[in-house]
Amino acid sequence: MKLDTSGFESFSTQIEPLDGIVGDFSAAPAFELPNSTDFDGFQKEAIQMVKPAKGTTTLAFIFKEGVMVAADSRASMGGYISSQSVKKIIEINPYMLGTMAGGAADCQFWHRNLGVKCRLHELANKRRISVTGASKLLANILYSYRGMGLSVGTMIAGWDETGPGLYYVDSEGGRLKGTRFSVGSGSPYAYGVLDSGYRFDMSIEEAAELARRSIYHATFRDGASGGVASVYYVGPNGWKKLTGDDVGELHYHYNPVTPNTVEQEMAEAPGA
Amino acid sequence: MGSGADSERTLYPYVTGSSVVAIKYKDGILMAADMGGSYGSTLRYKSIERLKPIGKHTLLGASGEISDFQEILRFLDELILNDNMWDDGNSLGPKEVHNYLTRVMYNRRNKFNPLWNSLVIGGVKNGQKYLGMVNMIGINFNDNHVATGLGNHLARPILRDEWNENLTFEEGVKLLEKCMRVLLYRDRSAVNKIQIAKITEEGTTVFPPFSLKTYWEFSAFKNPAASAVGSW
Amino acid sequence: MVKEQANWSPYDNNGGSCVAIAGADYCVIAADTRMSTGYNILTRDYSKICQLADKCVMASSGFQADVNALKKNLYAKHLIYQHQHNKQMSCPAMAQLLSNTLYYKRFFPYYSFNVLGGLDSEGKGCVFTYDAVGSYERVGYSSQGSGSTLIMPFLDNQLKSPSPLLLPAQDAVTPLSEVEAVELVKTVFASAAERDIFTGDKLEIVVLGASGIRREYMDLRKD
Amino acid sequence: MFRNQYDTDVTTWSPAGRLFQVEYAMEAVKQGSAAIGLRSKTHVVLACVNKANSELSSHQKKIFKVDDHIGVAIAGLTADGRVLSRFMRSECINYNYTFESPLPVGRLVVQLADKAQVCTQRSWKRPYGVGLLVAGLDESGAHLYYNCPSGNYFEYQAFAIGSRSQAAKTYLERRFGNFNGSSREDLIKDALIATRETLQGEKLKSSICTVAVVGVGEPFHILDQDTVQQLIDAFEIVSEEEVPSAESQPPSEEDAGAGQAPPADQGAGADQGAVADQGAAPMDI
Repeated sequence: MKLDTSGFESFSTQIEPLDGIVGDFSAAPAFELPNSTDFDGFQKEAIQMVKPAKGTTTLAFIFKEGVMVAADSRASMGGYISSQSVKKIIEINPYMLGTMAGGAADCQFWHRNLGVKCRLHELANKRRISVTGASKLLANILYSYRGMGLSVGTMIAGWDETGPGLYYVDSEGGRLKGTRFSVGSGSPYAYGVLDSGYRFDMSIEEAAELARRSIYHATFRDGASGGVASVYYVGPNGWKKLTGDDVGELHYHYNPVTPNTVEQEMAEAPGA
Repeated sequence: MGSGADSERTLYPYVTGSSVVAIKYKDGILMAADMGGSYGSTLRYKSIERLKPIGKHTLLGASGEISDFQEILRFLDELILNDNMWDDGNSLGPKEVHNYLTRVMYNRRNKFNPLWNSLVIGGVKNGQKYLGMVNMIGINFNDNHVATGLGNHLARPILRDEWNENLTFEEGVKLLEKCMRVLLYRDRSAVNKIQIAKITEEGTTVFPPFSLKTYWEFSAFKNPAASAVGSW
Repeated sequence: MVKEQANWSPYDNNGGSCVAIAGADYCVIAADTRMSTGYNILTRDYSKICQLADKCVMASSGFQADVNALKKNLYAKHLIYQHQHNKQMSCPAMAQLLSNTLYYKRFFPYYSFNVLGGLDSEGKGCVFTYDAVGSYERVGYSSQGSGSTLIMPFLDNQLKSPSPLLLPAQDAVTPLSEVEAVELVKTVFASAAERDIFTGDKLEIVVLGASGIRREYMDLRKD
Repeated sequence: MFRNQYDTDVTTWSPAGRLFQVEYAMEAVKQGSAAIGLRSKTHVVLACVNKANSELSSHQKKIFKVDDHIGVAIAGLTADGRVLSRFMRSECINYNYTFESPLPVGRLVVQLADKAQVCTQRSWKRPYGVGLLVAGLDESGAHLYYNCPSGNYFEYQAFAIGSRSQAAKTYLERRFGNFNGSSREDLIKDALIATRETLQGEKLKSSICTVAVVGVGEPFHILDQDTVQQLIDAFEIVSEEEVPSAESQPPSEEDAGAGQAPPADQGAGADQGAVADQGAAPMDI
């Protein structure tokens, strides 16, 4: 145990508790850590209290023409739907997209951060960063915060000098290259549709429809997914948003209400 | 962070003071507090002054951990000394002191090393009456009347009922006495040795301690369980 | 000696509800003025609304000490911005700054729930809504705080506009006039005060329009 | 190369008890274009002459807002002035953060002076080459201070620094008796006339001067160019009659005006200094 003798000094030029009170506003911001004896416990409690927005279905796959990326737009805090209009597909630059699953703030912040890093790479090297490189940058950052409670499950999809690229990156430090991913609470449902309908040599129209249908089925069965199903396509000329449909309306698109055919008219019973 | 760090922090209070009640009145601020210091449920000290003048324009009342309060007084002493040293016609008023204390309290909570107090800050400067409070985690606000601890439950309903802007000094003292009497009856850690302090444009006066007249013969006091069927 | 309180929490919830509605050329930001802790009302007249820039107003509920620190932080940053750029920060810029400020406390969050309302560079009303660690979104209307679960469904019912994510895009401006928006805000707070114990006492409404800023007050239930 | 053997670094004393490097820094102030400040009971006005470095360039900003209640006008190295005003801004923001009230002007000035003083006592440092007129308002009233590279600071009713400031000082000295009761408008008018004095016959135009005001109920702000031009137009005729001698002031007076500023107390070793016009030095170090 250390005795605090600082109070015994007869004169200090600066009144003790004054330092540290004012923030250094002109300095670059830094992450402040709680001075708690139990960081994990505190983190758990804090997360309990602030209930960051989460709950998602996102997917992306590579096919003949490029990469198709799709997501729903719901954010929930516990049981409460905190938004139905979240932009879960983040436009990192005209050739690269990132998807959001997990903590909304974590994804938003680090994707924005990744956007800055990609732009700097572009300025320094006179060429766009590869999808491989970008996903590695993100994975390295997330890995450096491993164990601190970040919650990110993302796909980095884009077109670079090697053609279409797709990586899955998460806050546990994982990074996978692949041709077909789905992330989020609704992913099992999305995978079901996606895996059964996927062919490499689909046309763009077929692929977009598959993506949209997968998201729709996920929102149909997963309570934490919903809102609008957005579908993006990344090709040699960059990304383009193809569709954005309210899943409520999609339901009737896929399950048209047909007037019941009358099987038998009620008729007067023939006289017995 | 091991247990060594824990022993350098206030994790729970040792010697505590109970409620402080304060109101604005016609000429300034009136504050009341008893002089008890509890060690857990033991009334360990009976002459603890919890109302202190700070500089020329401010009066500070504290409930909670007494040692932390004394540390706060040391900070303020230095702050006021420093302010006086400039001798330039500027001085810290109650608003500045309140804000400073809010920063100190909030900063200590940020360091997970709180000062275990609720502080009441009252004062008058340039004809402006000021009354506010701040607690151990930095919650702060101003109001026409404030009370800490159990006072929040027991005294403030009375104040909300009976307080008005133009109370005279006598009426104000009477109102505070009423609050303190209710607290004395219902707060187990309150003692019947009470201080009242006032601050006006002229300055601060902390009046000598006195006792309230009490009446313990209410039938509810004598037989509290009479009407509560099924209780002890 | 017996521990009087085994431990303490650096957080508290002081309650309160905030609402913001964006219109074509105005923005309405409103919040109640009650501040409570548990079942205790600390004060009945505490403003949760603060003007951060000429055309940017924030309403926040949650833990008052954190909200206060957040406000002061933004205010200081805005002062520096003014010194450096010789102009007021725009509302979308402030929105991004608020998001970053919240996120930099990701591991020791500000327990604050904010809505930011104002006018964008074209003079259109804008509302930004946040979670405690900084994820944010531009919307047409929003509600935060203890009564948000009561208020938000009502606003959805009255104001729901086509999602900005729809393709082809559909016009998504709140169809109300300024007067109607203020009336709607009064109604939702009167309703929230009926069923949320942390909302009440008084309603403070700030209206930002092309002509400037205006404040209105309305009494709410005090029980 | 060297003017004498005692000026190779700031910390070396001359036998006459002077620090030449510090005095050179004060020379830099004199070479900057003029800045003027004057105050009444309730208002302080700052004015300065904008001198463009070349015809192709714009002039540099010489008046800075520090906070709503404080502003500065500088003469000398603008770069140093910018750094110091950033320091002052951050002090104000920090004070406001802890106390939610404005930092008293006098206290800021002392902090600023202390910062300058450090540079006069460290061999590896260079004194700031800038003089600052600090205008501000606090509980104890309106204030005008002059901060010198030496770490000295003085409070004034009215003062001028920078090139040809002597002419302005002469004008101000003649009139400062009335300033305390002056209205805001009169104060601005006197500031403009004093500014014109430093121009040596060049016509006063809003394009070559900046005026800023702080006062009771009026946060520190720089007047826009149109407003200044209107004021100049309004005052010009009157001022011609009022101060007929002002225009004809010979430039040689500048050197002769030694000791006119209140604290200007000529050092005994003035002659040893190689600088040309110590006479205009506002103060001893």
